[in-house]
Amino acid sequence: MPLTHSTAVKISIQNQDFNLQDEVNLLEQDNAVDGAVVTFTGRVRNKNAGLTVSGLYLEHYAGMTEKSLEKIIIQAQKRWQIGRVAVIHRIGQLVIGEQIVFVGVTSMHRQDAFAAAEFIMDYLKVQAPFWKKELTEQGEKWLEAKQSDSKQAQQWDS
Amino acid sequence: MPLTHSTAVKISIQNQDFNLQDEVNLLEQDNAVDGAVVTFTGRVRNKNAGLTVSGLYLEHYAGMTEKSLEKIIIQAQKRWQIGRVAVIHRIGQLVIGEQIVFVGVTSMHRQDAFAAAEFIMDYLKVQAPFWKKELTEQGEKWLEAKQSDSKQAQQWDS
Amino acid sequence: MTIKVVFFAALREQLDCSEISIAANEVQTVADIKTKLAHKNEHWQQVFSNGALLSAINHDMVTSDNRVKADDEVAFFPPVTGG
Amino acid sequence: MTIKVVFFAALREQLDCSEISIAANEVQTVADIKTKLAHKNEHWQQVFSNGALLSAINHDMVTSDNRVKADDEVAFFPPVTGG
Repeated sequence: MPLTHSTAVKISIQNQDFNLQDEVNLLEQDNAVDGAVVTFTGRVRNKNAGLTVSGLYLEHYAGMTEKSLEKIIIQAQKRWQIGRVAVIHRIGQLVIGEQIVFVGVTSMHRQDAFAAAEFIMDYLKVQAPFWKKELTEQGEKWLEAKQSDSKQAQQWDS
Repeated sequence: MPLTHSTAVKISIQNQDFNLQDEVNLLEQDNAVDGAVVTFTGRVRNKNAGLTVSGLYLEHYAGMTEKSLEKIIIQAQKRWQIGRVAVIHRIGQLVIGEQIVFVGVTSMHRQDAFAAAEFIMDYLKVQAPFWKKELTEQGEKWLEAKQSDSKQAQQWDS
Repeated sequence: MTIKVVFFAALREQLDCSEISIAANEVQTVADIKTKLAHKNEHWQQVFSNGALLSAINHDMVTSDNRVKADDEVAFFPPVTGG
Repeated sequence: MTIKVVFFAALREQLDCSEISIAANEVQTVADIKTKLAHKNEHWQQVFSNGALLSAINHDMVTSDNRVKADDEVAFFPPVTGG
């Protein structure tokens, strides 16, 4: 579905994988003013807290997820001059190396695109209701939230 | 060509387009430690300094381009804990909306990937020997360097 | 006149319950709901003694002193770990 | 015993020249080369009066007081505009 200027924000919570080039093309479709696109992609790592991880299970709170992401994006739009934004987060079962999350931001100015993409990721990490359960050699284990993530999000207030 | 740990840097000056998903997959191939990937993509805009632009011609100084990009990447590797880096810059004739430049950085920590990718772009803008000639409604015109780009690069020194 | 209360992730597994309904006239705030749930039995009491739990009303993150009313959807869950 | 001097982008077009060879024993620094080139004729003099021009020796950006020697490749070009 093409993004128009009135629908400059795409939020998708999905099981299936995404393709970076397709997402960036969508962000830039009929959008010749924004010369800069910054993306963040998070992948399933093979280690966490010293344990070998074989995969992840991702749960979310449908409805609140979308609402919290919308609020984060609106904050970013107020802070920086950005064009379009896409946030994709996968849920369900994922294996090592698979893509988990995508944030893409376009702008006329690369500084704004970099800042907004990092801001959205930092707030997604502490405000969007997703939970990861790791499948490790010692069985299933819900991930603990990291204090470093809270600090990282708080940095934007200073 | 797969990137190995001993060849964690890819620099490519090329005429042909690139595919973001392919580049990110290459950066993450056999690289299960780096869960974060940040990319920057620059595209040909339709306007510059009030003139409608129909396309670009990109020239570079072969040999010096690669050397200058290597030096920038080494600086980034010293400053941040990053994994792999890819820089692709297209040369020759490009039309509106086409991809010009790609910077991709992987890391265990998203902050490092964001900072390094932005740093590499900021220095590429002022140190890598590329020149753009714009094809506008008023004919061909070499782009003037922007002072804002010099200031942006100098910021990293403070 | 009820309030729908939902639980997620580790909390849902610990309680072995994803949703519960409580009478709206028995509680005024999120804290009241927590207290009421903790009084169900020793296990629930222990689970709700976790000070790190977060709460939301109608999909907005709130603190314990926020007021609740009939037909609200109140959620409790552990700190989030997405991204 | 020569030095290869190369020009790029707008500078190359203004000079209508992409490469020139000069005797190594006639110059000691990048500034010497610039002065020598500017003395070719009025047009080159005007083009090289542009203070914004950048220079490189063997693919490394340098300033005008850098020394040059035989077999060096010296480049002059306008401020870069890639990315």
